[in-house]
Amino acid sequence: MNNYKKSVPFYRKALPLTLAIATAGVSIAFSAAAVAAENGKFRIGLVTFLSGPAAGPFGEPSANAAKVLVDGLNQGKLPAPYDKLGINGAEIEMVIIDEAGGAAKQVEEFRNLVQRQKVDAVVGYISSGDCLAVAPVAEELGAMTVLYDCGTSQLFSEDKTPQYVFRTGLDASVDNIGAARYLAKTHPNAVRVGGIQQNYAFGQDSWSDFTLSMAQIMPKSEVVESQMPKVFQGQYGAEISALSVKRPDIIHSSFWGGDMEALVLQANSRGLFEEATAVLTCGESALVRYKDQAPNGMIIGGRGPFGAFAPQNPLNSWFTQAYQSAYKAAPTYPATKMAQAILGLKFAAENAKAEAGKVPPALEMAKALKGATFESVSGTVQMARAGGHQAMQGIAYGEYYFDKTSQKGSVQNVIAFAGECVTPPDGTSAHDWIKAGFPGAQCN
Amino acid sequence: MNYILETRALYKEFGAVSAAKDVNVSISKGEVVGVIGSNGAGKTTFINMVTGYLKPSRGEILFNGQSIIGRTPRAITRAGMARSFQVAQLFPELTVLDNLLIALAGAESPFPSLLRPLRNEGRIARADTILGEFSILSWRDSKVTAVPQGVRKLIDIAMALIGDPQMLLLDEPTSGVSAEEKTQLMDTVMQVVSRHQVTVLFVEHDMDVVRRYVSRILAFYSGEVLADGPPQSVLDNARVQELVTGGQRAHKGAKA
Amino acid sequence: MLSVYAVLIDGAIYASWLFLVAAGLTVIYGVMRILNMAHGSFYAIGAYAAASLVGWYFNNGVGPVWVGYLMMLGSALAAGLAVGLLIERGLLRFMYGRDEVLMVIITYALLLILEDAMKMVWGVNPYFAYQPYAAMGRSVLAGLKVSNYDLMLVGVSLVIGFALWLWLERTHQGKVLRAVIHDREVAQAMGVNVRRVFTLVFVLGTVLGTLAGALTAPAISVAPGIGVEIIVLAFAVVVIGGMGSIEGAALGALLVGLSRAAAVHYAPQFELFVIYGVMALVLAVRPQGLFGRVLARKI
Amino acid sequence: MCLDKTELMMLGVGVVLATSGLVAPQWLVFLLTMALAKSLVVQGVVMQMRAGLVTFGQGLYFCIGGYAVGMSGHFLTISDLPTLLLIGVASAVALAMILGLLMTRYREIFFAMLSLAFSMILYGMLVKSPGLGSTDGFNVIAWTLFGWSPATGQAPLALFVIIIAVSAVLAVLLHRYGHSSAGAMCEAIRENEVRVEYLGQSPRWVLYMNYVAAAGVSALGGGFMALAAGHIDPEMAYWITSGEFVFIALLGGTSHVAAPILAAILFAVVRTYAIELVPHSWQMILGITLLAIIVFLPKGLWSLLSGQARRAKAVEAKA
Repeated sequence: MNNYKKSVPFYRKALPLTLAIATAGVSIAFSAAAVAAENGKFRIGLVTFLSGPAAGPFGEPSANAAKVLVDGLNQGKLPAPYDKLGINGAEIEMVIIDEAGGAAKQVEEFRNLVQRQKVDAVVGYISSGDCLAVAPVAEELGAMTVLYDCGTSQLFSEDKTPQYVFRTGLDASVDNIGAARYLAKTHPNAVRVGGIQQNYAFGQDSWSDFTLSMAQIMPKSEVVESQMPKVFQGQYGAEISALSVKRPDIIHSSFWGGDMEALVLQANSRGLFEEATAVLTCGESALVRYKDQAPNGMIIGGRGPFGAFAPQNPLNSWFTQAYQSAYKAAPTYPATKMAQAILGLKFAAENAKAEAGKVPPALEMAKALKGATFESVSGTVQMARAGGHQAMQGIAYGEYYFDKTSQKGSVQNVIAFAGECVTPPDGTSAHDWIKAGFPGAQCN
Repeated sequence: MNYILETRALYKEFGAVSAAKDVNVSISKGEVVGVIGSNGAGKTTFINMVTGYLKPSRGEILFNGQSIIGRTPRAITRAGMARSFQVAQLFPELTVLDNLLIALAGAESPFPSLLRPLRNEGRIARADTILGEFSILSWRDSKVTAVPQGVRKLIDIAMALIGDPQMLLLDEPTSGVSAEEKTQLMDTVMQVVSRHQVTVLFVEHDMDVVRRYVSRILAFYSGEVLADGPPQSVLDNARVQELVTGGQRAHKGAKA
Repeated sequence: MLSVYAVLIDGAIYASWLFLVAAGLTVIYGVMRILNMAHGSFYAIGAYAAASLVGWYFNNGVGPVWVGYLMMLGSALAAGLAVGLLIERGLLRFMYGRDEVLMVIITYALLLILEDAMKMVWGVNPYFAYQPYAAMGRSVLAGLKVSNYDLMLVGVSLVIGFALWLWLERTHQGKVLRAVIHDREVAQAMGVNVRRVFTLVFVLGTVLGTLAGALTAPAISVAPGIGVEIIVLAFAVVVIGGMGSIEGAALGALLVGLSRAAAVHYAPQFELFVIYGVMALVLAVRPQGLFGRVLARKI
Repeated sequence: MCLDKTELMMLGVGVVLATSGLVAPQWLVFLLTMALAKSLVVQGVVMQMRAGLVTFGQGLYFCIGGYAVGMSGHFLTISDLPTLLLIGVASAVALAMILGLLMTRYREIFFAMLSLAFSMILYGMLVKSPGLGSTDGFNVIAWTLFGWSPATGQAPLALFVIIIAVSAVLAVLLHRYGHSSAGAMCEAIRENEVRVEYLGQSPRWVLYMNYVAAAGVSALGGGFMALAAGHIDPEMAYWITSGEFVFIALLGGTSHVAAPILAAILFAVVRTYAIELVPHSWQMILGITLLAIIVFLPKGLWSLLSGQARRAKAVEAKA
């Protein structure tokens, strides 16, 4: 019996080592935690895509915008009312994290930011899944959190009584209600409607919001085709044929990034966008890149009064100029939205009851931002929805126009719709509001 | 009739080639039968059919009077027919002891236990005994990969024997073993199997080896049983000398 | 009726693209028994190389368009040769003879590395080199407007497929290759220089990968992650057709291409997993794939 | 049941970890919880690796476990942790019993690819289900334990203790399974299936049982992941996720039940810091690590430990 133990290896000896390594790991982590202590600076955790397909069109402009703005703030370069140094006089320090890797990992990283990095606020999140996952954690940890881009309508119906979570970007339903309203004004006779969306939550929601709105706003219109290719598929030959055989007048798409550019290129060169007018709710983010590959008259949006749709005001002209000089390109809508989020945070901190140079407690910041109205690069922002946690702003659409001589693309026939016109009131979901025929909407 | 193994009009074709033509063999309990025949004569095919690895094209196989056509190798093994292989079929990354313990556990129950350990005194003692019988106990705790060919052949046979089969089929027990080792190896094997009182059928090229141990010889040629009977009569059979033993010399020449 | 033609045309186009993507994978597996997860990265590298070069060419001054096409092929070839040689000589040859599944994992590691390497070289911003695609214009088939570039892809993949088949079936080198496929040891014994064959085949496979990427680049916007997206697709095609068989890859591509096109037109809701559905189905009926060989074990 | 020394050790490590949770910073507690949840899935991968099968689709059962927990919380408003986890395991086992009939016919690369196909089919279905939030997935409701619901901020620590307890018990069971006849038979099948058949055993039956068991274990990990992260999405079934599990399995090696746990923790720590220090090239670091492991430590990190242990033994012998 005993002697066979010889052939049983090591286990007995190995386990103390496991113990050793485990404890070692714990202690390492401890020391690391100790390093990231409070240092009097206003630490912002910035989360956006640094890798993956969303990094180019969204993540990078956002991160760049944040850098431009934070530098500007730390040097007190911004025009009033944001001319105070840093945030509330405290220098700003950013911790940038990659949003890639899925919601579960983002929850982990969020906890790391708050509990290990000891950031005073978190700004970020493009993916709706990440927003949904992070919100409850933010509430649990009492961490001031400003979501800048994700568009899911679920956010505040999941997080019913938000306290620390704010969203300065608009609900995706606004894009599509706005799109329908723009069509009613510009293409009142369009009937046959087709759509192509990336097959994931954002695409599916956008499509249902849009079709519902069309049924209300342009009752004569009918949906003739809906395509939902895999996200990041890149090749849309079959989808384009499927659409074109149905001969639609309007083609709605919530595509973004590389997929959108590929779609425009392929559909345009196959003549689809000559027969049908394309409506791209995220179209603005590639304004400078379409060149002559997009047809004039293609309808594009910027998910709010952002990017090319941002109004002229001192803040925006400073931002545009600063961004231009830093990155040799005009800021696209993700950049503007990021700037807006940081300005919102600064507004919150400086209107919270706290002595200058100090970082106010999260609860105070939250109270200050709740229901507030602050100036932004996109004009005036009212935190007027979701009990004062969701920004309400107008949305604008326009038509793409390419100038052969200057080789520059621009937006024309811009029509803006007021926030009250496209945003559901509190207490009703976007779907119900649309189905009910937009009760209480005030349109210009 | 108390034949332990009986085949009736057994045929096996691989496309055009026929590896078994009307093979009728009856073996009674306790016999020690040697099978001779040059390569491709159908010896291994015969064993593979009898143990269910190959399905015969036509014909009947009875084990203890029951048909085993279409049964899986495991079912036939469970019924009491074990075999060894031309190239030892072992678990190379495991120790010799574990190889035998697994063989034993496998023989004990078709549904191995999920939580009760493989190693228990009973099994280990049993494995040690059989390793002792084959006098390879010294290799017990070394990995199979570290064990020489001759020993592997013995382990292979030991694994077949440890389940106490009624009948044992040895497919060229001495292949891949140097000429000088052969006799010694066969002596060990035959001593053990006779001690276990198991009916044995073994395939062998070397006539001297065969002559030493068997009470009966089957001579295969291109799928047919050329001759069947006591060693001397078969080996003196003219056609056997012409086609098998003669062929063997040529075959050996080719090999060398 | 129109949509039936559409299904056939779209199916053919998509299938030929799939074949381009899968050819390199199946050649490498067929000879080397390596299911190369990094193949997607090769595709991406080819796409980036072509997109950046072609984009640069068209953005600086207007040269003749055909130069652009030459640049596409040239960049794909160069990138393929460089990457293929580097990886085969620098890494894989030390790994030969290892377990097939382990090789998959090795190439998986390779994929992780290459993905970031590409990010370092080309950044995260999409490359958009549409000129070769747009310049070809379009034609009308059965009332359906089709891009000539896509039609050209069909031609190219037919040529490549036929060339590969000829090479494998009709040339001496092909015979040598098939010898290696059937039995490495025997081939070695016959005096075939297996290492050289491996290098040759791996580089060939890599070039096929980069070529597929380069040919796709003008139609899409080349962004991080495009490689990862196509691996599983290519795997599915190769597995359906029977791993290592050119005819198989072709048939698999056609099967997937047509079923996907049909799904897009008639049942868009199934489009997303029609490919895996076909794969699971084929494997359930023919575990070794349509053209795969089963090797019975001799005991 | 009497525990052998290894098992006592593992339980000991569990107790130490659990108590250290009381003093460790919360982020670390959470990180370890997630790592342990993953390690459970990896246990499932390792179980099959021991039988010579590498699955690129264990995310299937990871995801099933997670969604079963999330959905029964969401639609059946069950919040009791053990019930939720049991539902998760049960649904995974049920599915595995069906798929297993097919999967056990395949080996090597084909097994890998088919497992991948099945998990990608689930991924596709989930993405196609707006009711389940499509790619966004949905949040998992807060759990309770036999009617007790942890105070805000307490849940992570409580869950940490629970998952340690579960992993420890499971480790003991898997340790026994590994040394049992069935466990040995799995290795035998990896080594030489024909011989196993000729031992009167049915390789398919052994593999089937092993496959189903592995599915259950992995689903448990998925359930814990859902409860810990509070959110689930189809990403769980994506092939990259499954690849990560294979990665961790190789990192640790298959020679000991504690190896996957160790590897998962190491992986989590390394990745967290890699993302922080080199946010743009942490994949590359993972890739290089993986290659290094395959080339220098083919039996995984654990072989380091065992190596040391043997040396320790040698020294002992001399003394």
